[in-house]
Amino acid sequence: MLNRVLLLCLALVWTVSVSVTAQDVAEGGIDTLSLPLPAPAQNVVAANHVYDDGEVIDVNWDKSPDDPENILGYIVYRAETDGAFDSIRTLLPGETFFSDDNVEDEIPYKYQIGVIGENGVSLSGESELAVATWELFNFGMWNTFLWMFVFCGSVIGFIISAKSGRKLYIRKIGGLEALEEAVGRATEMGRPILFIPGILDMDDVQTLAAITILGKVARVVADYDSKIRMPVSRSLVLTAARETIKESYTSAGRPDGYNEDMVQYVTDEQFGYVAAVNGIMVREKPATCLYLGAFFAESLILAETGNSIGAIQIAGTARPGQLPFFVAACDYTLIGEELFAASAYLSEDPKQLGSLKGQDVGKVIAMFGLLVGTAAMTLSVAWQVPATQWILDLMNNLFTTN
Amino acid sequence: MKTKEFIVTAIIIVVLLLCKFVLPKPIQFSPTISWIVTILLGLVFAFIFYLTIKGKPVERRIVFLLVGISLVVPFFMQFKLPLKISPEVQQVYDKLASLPPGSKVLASFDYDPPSAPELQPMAEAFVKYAFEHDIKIIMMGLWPQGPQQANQAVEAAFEENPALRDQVKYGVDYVNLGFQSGNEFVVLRMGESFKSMFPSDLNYTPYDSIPLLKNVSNFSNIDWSINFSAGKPGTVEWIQVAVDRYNLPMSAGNTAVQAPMVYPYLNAGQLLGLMGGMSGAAEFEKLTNLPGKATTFLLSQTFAHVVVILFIIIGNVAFLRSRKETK
Amino acid sequence: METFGIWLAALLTIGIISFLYKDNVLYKACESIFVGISAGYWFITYYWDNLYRKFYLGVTDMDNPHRFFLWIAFALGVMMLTRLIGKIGWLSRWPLAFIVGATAGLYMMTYFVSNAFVQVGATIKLPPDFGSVGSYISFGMIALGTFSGLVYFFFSKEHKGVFGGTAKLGIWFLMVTFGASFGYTVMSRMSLMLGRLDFLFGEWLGMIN
Amino acid sequence: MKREIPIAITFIVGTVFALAYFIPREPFSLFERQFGDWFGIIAAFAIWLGALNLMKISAMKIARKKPDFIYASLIILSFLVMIFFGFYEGYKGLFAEPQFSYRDAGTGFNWLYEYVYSALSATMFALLAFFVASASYRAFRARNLEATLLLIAAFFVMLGRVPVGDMLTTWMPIGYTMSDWANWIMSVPNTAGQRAIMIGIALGLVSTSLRIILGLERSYLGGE
Repeated sequence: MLNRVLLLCLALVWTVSVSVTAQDVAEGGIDTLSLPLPAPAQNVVAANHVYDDGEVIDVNWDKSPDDPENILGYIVYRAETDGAFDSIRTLLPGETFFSDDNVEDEIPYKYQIGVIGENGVSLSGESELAVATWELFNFGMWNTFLWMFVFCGSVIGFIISAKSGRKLYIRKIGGLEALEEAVGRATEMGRPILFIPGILDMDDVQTLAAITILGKVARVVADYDSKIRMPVSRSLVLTAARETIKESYTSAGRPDGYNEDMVQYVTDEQFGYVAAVNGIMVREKPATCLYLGAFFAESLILAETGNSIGAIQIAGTARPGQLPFFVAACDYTLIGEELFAASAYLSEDPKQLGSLKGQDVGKVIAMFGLLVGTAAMTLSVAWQVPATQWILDLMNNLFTTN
Repeated sequence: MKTKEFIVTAIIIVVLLLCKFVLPKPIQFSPTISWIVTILLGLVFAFIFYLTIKGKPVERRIVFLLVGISLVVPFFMQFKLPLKISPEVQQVYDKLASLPPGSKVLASFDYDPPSAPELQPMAEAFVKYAFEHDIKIIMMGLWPQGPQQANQAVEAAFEENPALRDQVKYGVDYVNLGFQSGNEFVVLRMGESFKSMFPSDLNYTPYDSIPLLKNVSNFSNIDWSINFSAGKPGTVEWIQVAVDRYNLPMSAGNTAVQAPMVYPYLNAGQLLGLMGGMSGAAEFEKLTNLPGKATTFLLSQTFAHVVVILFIIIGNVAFLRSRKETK
Repeated sequence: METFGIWLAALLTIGIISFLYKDNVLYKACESIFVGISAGYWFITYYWDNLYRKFYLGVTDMDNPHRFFLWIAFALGVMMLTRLIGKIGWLSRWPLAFIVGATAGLYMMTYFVSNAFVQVGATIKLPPDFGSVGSYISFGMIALGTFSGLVYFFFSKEHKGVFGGTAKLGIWFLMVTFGASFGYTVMSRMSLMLGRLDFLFGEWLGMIN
Repeated sequence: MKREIPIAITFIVGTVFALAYFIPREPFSLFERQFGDWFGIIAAFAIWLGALNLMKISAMKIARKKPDFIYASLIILSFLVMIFFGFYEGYKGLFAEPQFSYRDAGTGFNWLYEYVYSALSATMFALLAFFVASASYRAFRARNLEATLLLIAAFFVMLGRVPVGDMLTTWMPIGYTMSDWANWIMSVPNTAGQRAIMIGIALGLVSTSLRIILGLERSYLGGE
């Protein structure tokens, strides 16, 4: 039943559009006698847009020779296999490309381009039929997938091998070695530890890294029975940080030592937050300040104020722009990747350390790519060694997105 | 102590009120006076240098005061400065100048008033140039205040060149889509369809009834894009999503803080040209031949840089000397 | 109202700048107003942009085939509020777990592609203006700097011998990078102050031409 | 159960979102596009927690008559004023003809934004200019070779970005003046250093994300 109604509708549309098109052509035809039409567009090509959900057909054509002086624009016409052409879009002069995202998948369409002149429309030839097909997997990204697979595989592989008892060597990381000592000092002096997790929300991985480090720091704090102060600028961070500290106190066997007010929300606004943190620093004089997470302009204010109250400061961020100020004003700075390594390193859990080894595999891949790529490039450019060209092409294929 | 503070406050208020109501305006120094002021500033630095080397470093407040003075004084001076164009800015300009009339440009204003001193001059020069060369602009913002900054830039262009007011039509030559929250996810969805992210423009006109947007469904219909960015979300997010996934040709204007982080993308060709900070803005103003605020402030900027460098040098000379003595 | 606004803004501007002299009453007042106003600003922005525009308009839009999903987000948001009720506060871990998982999954890919994968590829690609000896040296130096920088971050080996030397070279490159960042930061900060001074001396006092 | 379900949620959501990158087909492509909305909605609920926390702390200060209770009441007052205008004008604009937004020029909310919020935040931001200068005078010392390199690079960049740098080096051959050096530093060593940092960060980020998805990092979920 439905099919019949549809057919009927189609037939109706077809009749109407045929008559309309016929009129257009007829009018154009009459006008041609007196005034010339613009030259038509050429080489209309329609093709499936690859690696999508079967939603788009791309149409390309060559400009009309009269573009842009003597034309008013283009019209894109579309038809199904045996159907009539419908105008689906009007474009401005200068366009040579149209993405038709209003297609049903698995239905073939053909396209035609009309050039609008003062006196009517001149039509191009028809394109070949094109079908929008969907693909389940974006094979254009095979190399990304490959490297991701190798990298994640090696991270997981090292974690498993660490679990089975293999000893893994990780070099000392200065700032992290100092962390326990810094907490200890605060305990001795009877002053709190200030923990600033950056100013971004939980949807930034630096904040996630900061929160996982917080877990380890809070554990040491709970063991030493010292105090931690943590003003935050995001409500979600507030929630996560409270859970984290609570868990650390519980696992240290002192759930009664935990207090909700250790973490406090200030405001989402960057400098409102910094102003308040400055106040806390000056009033409560923490012995140790930890700035770990995503920092922006506030890094300088925080580090300077921390300096003026004589606190031990350890900073870590993956924002290169803020690193100079931390490097200049803090005792230790975790640069970029070291921030992400910190929580694994601090946990001394072999499984976690395994993931650091995995990171190193990633670096080896990158370094290998750099080394082979530059060597091949040098040979092929400087001495025109022909054999290196294919290595170069291979490297380019391996490290280029489409 | 209290009386001293009271006196300081009173003096500041009186001076400010005098400036507001009594002083003839605007103030401009003649070249001779400009030189004298500059030389006086130099002498103050020489004195600080002497004090620091003698082991009596000056107070923080003196440093603050000096910075303040060297930023303000050049406002009233009239030195002409030659300016060299850096290749990154040239690239932005070349890209813009190569666009044929009628091209559609997507401009994202991802900043707020605090960063406007650096980015607004770029935006104004860009908008003016585009209007004068019949380049169509589609404006939007990933920051809530971005679209207002865009409107200000348009207003500035009209004020500068009143003829444009009649020539340039909203909806035909430019459109302001407004702000949409969601950071890079906004960009991601624009990759599929602009309309799904911006059902209407800033004035609540439906997307489909705006003539300029008739043929714009997603990035594939955009000829070039420019992004004025002061942080996150900004240029990096645009590159990660719009450039890397949807191949949008893009240039950017950044605050100077952000600029160094963007250079690797520039070198990788993910970004076509970059204007960094106020000096980048001044260079762009020079290229487009539309001098504005950035050109005016270049002198203050120069003074400020020299002052910071002098402070570093003074601090380090004293430091090296004291180290030598302890050895 | 505009004149009043400009005077108020000027007063607040001076109030904040007065902190440079000393912490004082005016500064503390400005700071508190700032905290309150900004918290309110974000509260309202979240409300209208997210709860109203994204959620309410989303679920009432009958053309939106995915409006069902928004209810999931709404439910997760409500779970967030269970923190206010002590007993079932642990339910707030669900939305947290959702956000953390989604963030991890999403950024894992975008960062891997844009920041690692493409950057390696770009380093071994010829720059467009390639040809002169100078450009070759630049090309080589970028590759060398990136390589040695990566060696610095390597965790599995002590920084000793040739390896240590390369790591040292890497930290030199990093330091030059930080220097460049520092220089640009100075430029940026000065520009921002210029903006404020322009407001005070230009817009408010009218002294600048 | 209190921990298992969240861990399972993290694992499933994380895996699906990561895989969605390679799968253009719905519903995978949809998840990624919708996450922004979801996150926004959840965050809009969460900010209630933050706002209530701020109010609670300020109110406690007032109740205990701490010396700075005036400032605490200023916080509450300005918060409420902003909220009032935001809601009142937001709803008024919704039902007005033509519609307007609480953020439009001419509203009280925008007035507060422009003359109070912007003025304060821009000035706070601008204070950094002074802190930078004082830090240069006191903190940036050529203690060792690394610090010296940092300072030299900063010197070239700062001078090269303003005309005075070129004016001081006019005696150098063309193409070797200060601004050229600055350009070179930016586009060669800076690019190399940034790239090393970026690659490192990306790898660290992926491995951290992987640990989170696999449930190895879960302290943020709290205990039983």
